[in-house]
Amino acid sequence: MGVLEISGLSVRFMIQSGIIYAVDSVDFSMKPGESCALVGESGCGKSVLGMSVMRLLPSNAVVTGLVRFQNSDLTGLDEHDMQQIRGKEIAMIPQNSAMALNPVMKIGRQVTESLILHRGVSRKAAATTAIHLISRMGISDPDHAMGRYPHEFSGGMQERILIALSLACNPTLIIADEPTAGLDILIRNQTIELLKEQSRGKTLLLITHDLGCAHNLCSRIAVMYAGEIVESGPTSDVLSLPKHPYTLGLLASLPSAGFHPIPGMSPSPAGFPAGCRFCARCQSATDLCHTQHPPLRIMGGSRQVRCLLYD
Amino acid sequence: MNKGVVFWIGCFVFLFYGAVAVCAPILAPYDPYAITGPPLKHPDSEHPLGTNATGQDILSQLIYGTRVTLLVGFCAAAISCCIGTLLGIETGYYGRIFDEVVMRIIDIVMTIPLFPLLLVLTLFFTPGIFTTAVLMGVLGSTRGIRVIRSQVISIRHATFIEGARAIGEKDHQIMYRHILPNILPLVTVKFVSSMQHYLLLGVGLSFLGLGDPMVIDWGQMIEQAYSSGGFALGLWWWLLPPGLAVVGISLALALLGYSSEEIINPRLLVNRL
Amino acid sequence: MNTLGLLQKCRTNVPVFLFIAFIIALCVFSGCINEQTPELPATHNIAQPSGTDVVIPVDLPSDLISSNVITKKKGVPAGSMIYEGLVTKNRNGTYEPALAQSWEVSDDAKTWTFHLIHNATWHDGVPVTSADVKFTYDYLKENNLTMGFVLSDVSSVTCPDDYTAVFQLKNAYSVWPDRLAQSPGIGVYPKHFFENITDPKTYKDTEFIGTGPFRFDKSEPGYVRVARNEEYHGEKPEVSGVILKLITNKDSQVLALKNGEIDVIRDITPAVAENLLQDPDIGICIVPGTNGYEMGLNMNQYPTNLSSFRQAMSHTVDRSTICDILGNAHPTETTYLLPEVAGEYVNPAETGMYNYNLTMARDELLQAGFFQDEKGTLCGPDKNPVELIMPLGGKASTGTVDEKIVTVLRNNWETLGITVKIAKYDDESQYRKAIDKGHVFIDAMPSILHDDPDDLVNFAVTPLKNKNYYNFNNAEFNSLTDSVRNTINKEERKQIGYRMQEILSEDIPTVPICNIDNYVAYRKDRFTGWEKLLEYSEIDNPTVLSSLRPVTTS
Amino acid sequence: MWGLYIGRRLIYSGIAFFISITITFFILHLMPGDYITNYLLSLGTVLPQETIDEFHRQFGLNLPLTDQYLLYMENILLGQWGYSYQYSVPVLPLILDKLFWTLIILLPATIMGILYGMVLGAYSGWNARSKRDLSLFNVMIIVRAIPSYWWAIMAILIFGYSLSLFPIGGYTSISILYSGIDPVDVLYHAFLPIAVLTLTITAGNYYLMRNSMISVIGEDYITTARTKGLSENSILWHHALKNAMLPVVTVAALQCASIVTGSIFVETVFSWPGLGLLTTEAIRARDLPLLEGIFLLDTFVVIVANIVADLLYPLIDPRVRAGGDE
Repeated sequence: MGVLEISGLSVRFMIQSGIIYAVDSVDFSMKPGESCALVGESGCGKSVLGMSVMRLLPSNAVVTGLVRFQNSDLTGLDEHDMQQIRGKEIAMIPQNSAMALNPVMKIGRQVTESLILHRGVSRKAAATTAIHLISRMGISDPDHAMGRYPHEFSGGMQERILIALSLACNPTLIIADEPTAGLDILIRNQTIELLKEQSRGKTLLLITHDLGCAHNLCSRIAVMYAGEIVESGPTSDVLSLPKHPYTLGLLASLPSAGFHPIPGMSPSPAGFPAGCRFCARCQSATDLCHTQHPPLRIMGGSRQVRCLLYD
Repeated sequence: MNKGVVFWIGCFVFLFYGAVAVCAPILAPYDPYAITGPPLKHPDSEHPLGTNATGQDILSQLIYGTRVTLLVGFCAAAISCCIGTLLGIETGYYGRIFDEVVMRIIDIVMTIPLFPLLLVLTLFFTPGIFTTAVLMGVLGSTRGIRVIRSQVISIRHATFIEGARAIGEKDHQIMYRHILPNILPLVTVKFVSSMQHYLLLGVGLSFLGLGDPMVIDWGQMIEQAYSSGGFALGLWWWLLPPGLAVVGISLALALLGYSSEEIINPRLLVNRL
Repeated sequence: MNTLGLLQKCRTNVPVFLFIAFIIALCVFSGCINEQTPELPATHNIAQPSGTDVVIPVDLPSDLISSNVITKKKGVPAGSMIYEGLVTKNRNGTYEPALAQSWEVSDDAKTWTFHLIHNATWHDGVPVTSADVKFTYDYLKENNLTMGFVLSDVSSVTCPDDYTAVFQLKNAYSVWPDRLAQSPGIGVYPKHFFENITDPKTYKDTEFIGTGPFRFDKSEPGYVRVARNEEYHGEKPEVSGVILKLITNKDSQVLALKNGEIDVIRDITPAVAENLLQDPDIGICIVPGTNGYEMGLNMNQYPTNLSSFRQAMSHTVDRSTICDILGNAHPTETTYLLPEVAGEYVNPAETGMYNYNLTMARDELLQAGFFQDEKGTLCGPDKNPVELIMPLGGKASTGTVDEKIVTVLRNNWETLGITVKIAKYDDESQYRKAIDKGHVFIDAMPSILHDDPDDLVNFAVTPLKNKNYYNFNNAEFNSLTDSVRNTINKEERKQIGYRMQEILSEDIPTVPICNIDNYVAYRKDRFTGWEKLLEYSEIDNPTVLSSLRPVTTS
Repeated sequence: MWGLYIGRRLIYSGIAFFISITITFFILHLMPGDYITNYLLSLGTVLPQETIDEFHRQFGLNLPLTDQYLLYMENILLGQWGYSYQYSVPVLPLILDKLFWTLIILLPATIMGILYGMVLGAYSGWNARSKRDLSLFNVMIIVRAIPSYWWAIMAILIFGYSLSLFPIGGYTSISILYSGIDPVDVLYHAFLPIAVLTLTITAGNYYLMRNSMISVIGEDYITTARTKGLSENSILWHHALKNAMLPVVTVAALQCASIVTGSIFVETVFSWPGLGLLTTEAIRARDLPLLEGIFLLDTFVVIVANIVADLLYPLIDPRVRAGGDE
């Protein structure tokens, strides 16, 4: 029985110029303790997927499909019940940016906030927990750090604090949205290590465009392209012998592999072509690819691919 | 959404006033200066808005008043925007000493109470349309300079600017070919909103009796009606028309300003979470 | 643009439209209300003055009271309820005793002897003696207080006894009491009070000890009260006191009168007066000819320096239209004295010679070498279009009467092809400079100042002032002004006056336009006896106020 | 660091202060027309030149301008603001008296205006584009588009006269002469002016606050707060509000600065003889010492307000505190 089961999830944005198909009938599930990566280039809808699990999409987003978390359907919950789950059951490590932490609020307060809210503990108790938490994140002089403001910390430190406050209530599911974005290589590796040890035993959904990061953290990987999952399976298998041309392309575009970027652009989410959404950029595309939209087919070794080449 | 419609309403009303101002001679039933009836005549078929204490037709005065009132607002806004943009770009682009000097001067000017100063200076150079417009424009330009400057600073190091510099374009080419187009939307919005501001200020000045005696404007009409106890005695047609006219144009400009600000600053159109 | 958005828009705009509608409705509604309900609105929330105090509005904070009256106009008989002078003068041109009961003049009109009344006391009980009169003169002179200029003709004051003061003048002055009584006149100040005040300019007076029918009571923010002087030597006022209330704009003053917050208001337009009359409790008193308006011509500037041009201009003043517009004006037909007040001094030969006749004016212009070009613009002998500069401002601009006059003149002159330029000056001295550079100006004369040939000095060039506003300088006229000063015999003065008027009518430095009645509205449900206004046009005149009788309400 | 920052601010302000009063001094003294000429002319008489000269001598107006300036500066440093020509009383007490009356209407109006402006602005910014927001916003646009003098005139005519709910002007009712000053009565007279001023000030702040709140909503830390499961209200109160207030604070400070002459129109219409009316009167009468006094005070207030803003800002925004005054 999975912790998180997403079935037929679609997210559409209503904007003046029309409709944006951000996520298109995605099926996806995670077992307890499993760590899974959602990779794909920016704009492929992976972050939206994460946000739709948190139910934090803008008002003009229309969500259809099911998101079941521990057998309760999140899409059905009202805002108040959802607030009970956010931060407590499902935590999110937001994309790191200068503004991810409230610039005019002391770190301590920001970390303890959710503790006080969800655990109903006193400020004092919360503070001690928070200090412990922060020190676990490897921040020197934690109790001093509690009284300081975000701008007094480096990017890496801020990221650690973000991780800390998401782990505060020791949630079942952690959604990490681009935790390593905008960090230099050294800090990046440290952060990944930190995440690895902190998320041990928890269910981790990692949203990233960084295959390396995914490789280090996750046992399973799902590649998204243009709003749908095009390939998924155990990380090692997928990365060692990718099946979908897009995955191939991604790997080829890595610096280590000689940096051969995929030609062309991903189609506009305002209206996808009838056939395979990747065929425009696909070397091995046949005429059929342009007309027929490939289904996600199960392969051996718990792998799934959405490509007509494997018919 | 709401924005577009509001914008067009604003535009329409503003253009309407503009048209009235331009076609005043055609529209006005009488010469606004000529005495065309008995003083303080009730509105009737020949004087749709009655006459004032001198026996001049109020409708005609209202129509001609549109010219001056709009003109003052427009000139003042134009002047202050030109100064603002020019100095704003120069200071923002060059920075350093020049910037420092200008900014300090502005700081000092801003410590002088502007409205009394405006009154004093208007009397200093005897009251007149253009005196008023220029004074308001110059004194009011300080804020504009700051806004534009900060905008310029924010894009000064943008890649396309650096690029232009890299291919060796002259400073002034960069300023007016590359930077100006980028801040133009901001300037236009500033222009609209400051036009509203100056228009009201101008009317206010002539309401305080600092109007140009050679012309008719709404402020003086209000002042006349008000200072001679007109309204108290139910001579409403004397005071209301100019007042409502002022409110109308100011409202139109306000709508125009806000909606166009939303257009250039999409941040104001957030989607609620 | 989806239907959702449309719906939203419609809903959101409803309150806005309602709001606008509401505002406009209120405006119009209030307008109509005012229009239809002349009866005064409920005044339950307005505190009525207790006792029988008269409440008078003042326009400016500085008019309320000035802390050192002795340096100010407020301290002179014309403007003060607290202080008195030796004599006062009413609009019939007759002098009335104040602190002096009688006076005589030497034949050379240089020595003036005043006999003071015996029972006058200062507000603090000290009796008034001639020493106070002498002191006042010396004090003003020593400290060169602003008001001292009134006594600039005096060489010395002597006190033969306690109740006689003798003014010795530098040169003859046949209407010297006039100088003491008005425009602005000069008060008498208590010696025992001021002699130990060394710095009157900055001294802050709080007692205001005078001799007048009212004594200073108290001054509160926005109000000043003077109480009846129980020991007054003359006729004691019947009102218990007078309250000055500061209301800075006319509209509010009118409203205040209707609400019964104030008892009287002056300088209202006939239209306003007419409307106020609908209120049964409000009466109107029309004080005839308080202000005379003239069209002054600058004789130093082309074209107004040409007597032919001035001649022509004198026929371009459409008095009847002007008077129709003003509503409270009468055409002035004489050269320059004002008939009602100047009485027999007016030269009958000179009346009615400035009749309005544009064709006549045009002909005279053509004779003088002016012509109209194809566009109808009037060009001078020098072939250049005629343009007249007309400064506005100064005294005349009170109540914007001059603006109305100018509007009419402008229309007339433009039919002659003359272009008119108008510039407005809020500042008296600026205005005076401007009229020296301009061509035409409208000036207003309080007619009470112009009831004697002596006042024609305004047109003369004297040692005292080397120029007048008209730049009119006529040797004979100047000498006549001297002789009118020296002459005491009324008949002779009259003849000199006639001659002076002839000269004026030939040279035309100015064209009389009209003189204006002052409409005063008062609440007749509170006081009667406002008729005295006809003699002393001002509502704050002590004589007027002390003659008021409270209406006894059951 | 912190002390240095304050020190620099103070010194700099001092310099700015003296430069600006110098400018005003010269403008005022070069203004055409002078008091005594006007006054004597207003007496309707021909004035002998020596009277004028004497006056000029008394007030040192015969000296060359530079000497007058030096004298003026000296006097200011000695705290002597001179005597008003019109009122011939010391300028400072006169101004302070009028200031008191102006503050009676302007202080409550400014405070309430800023308060309401912020609250409403925050509210409708937080609910941006909702129906309530939009209608509030449009109403505020209208309120702001109507000039204060028009509001004032309408208020007098409707509530003062037609409905006679409120007095039509002045500080107090006449009872002050008999029963002394009565705060309730003053408040009753001040109500309409305060209302009108509040209305206009509110609209201005509302607009600012709304914009800044809207831009705050877009920030990442709001999302972060949401991921913690905070309720909308606690996000608004603990995270959004403080950030949104930052830009408004400076403006608010400057509004307090305009306090001195901010109410000229309202005072004129409501015949509320405060500093605004005093100013216009002094300008017309060319009462130089009084004018200088008013400008001096006003400039001083503006500068103080600026300093206060500069000192206040770091307290609410830690980033500035660290960065000094850059």
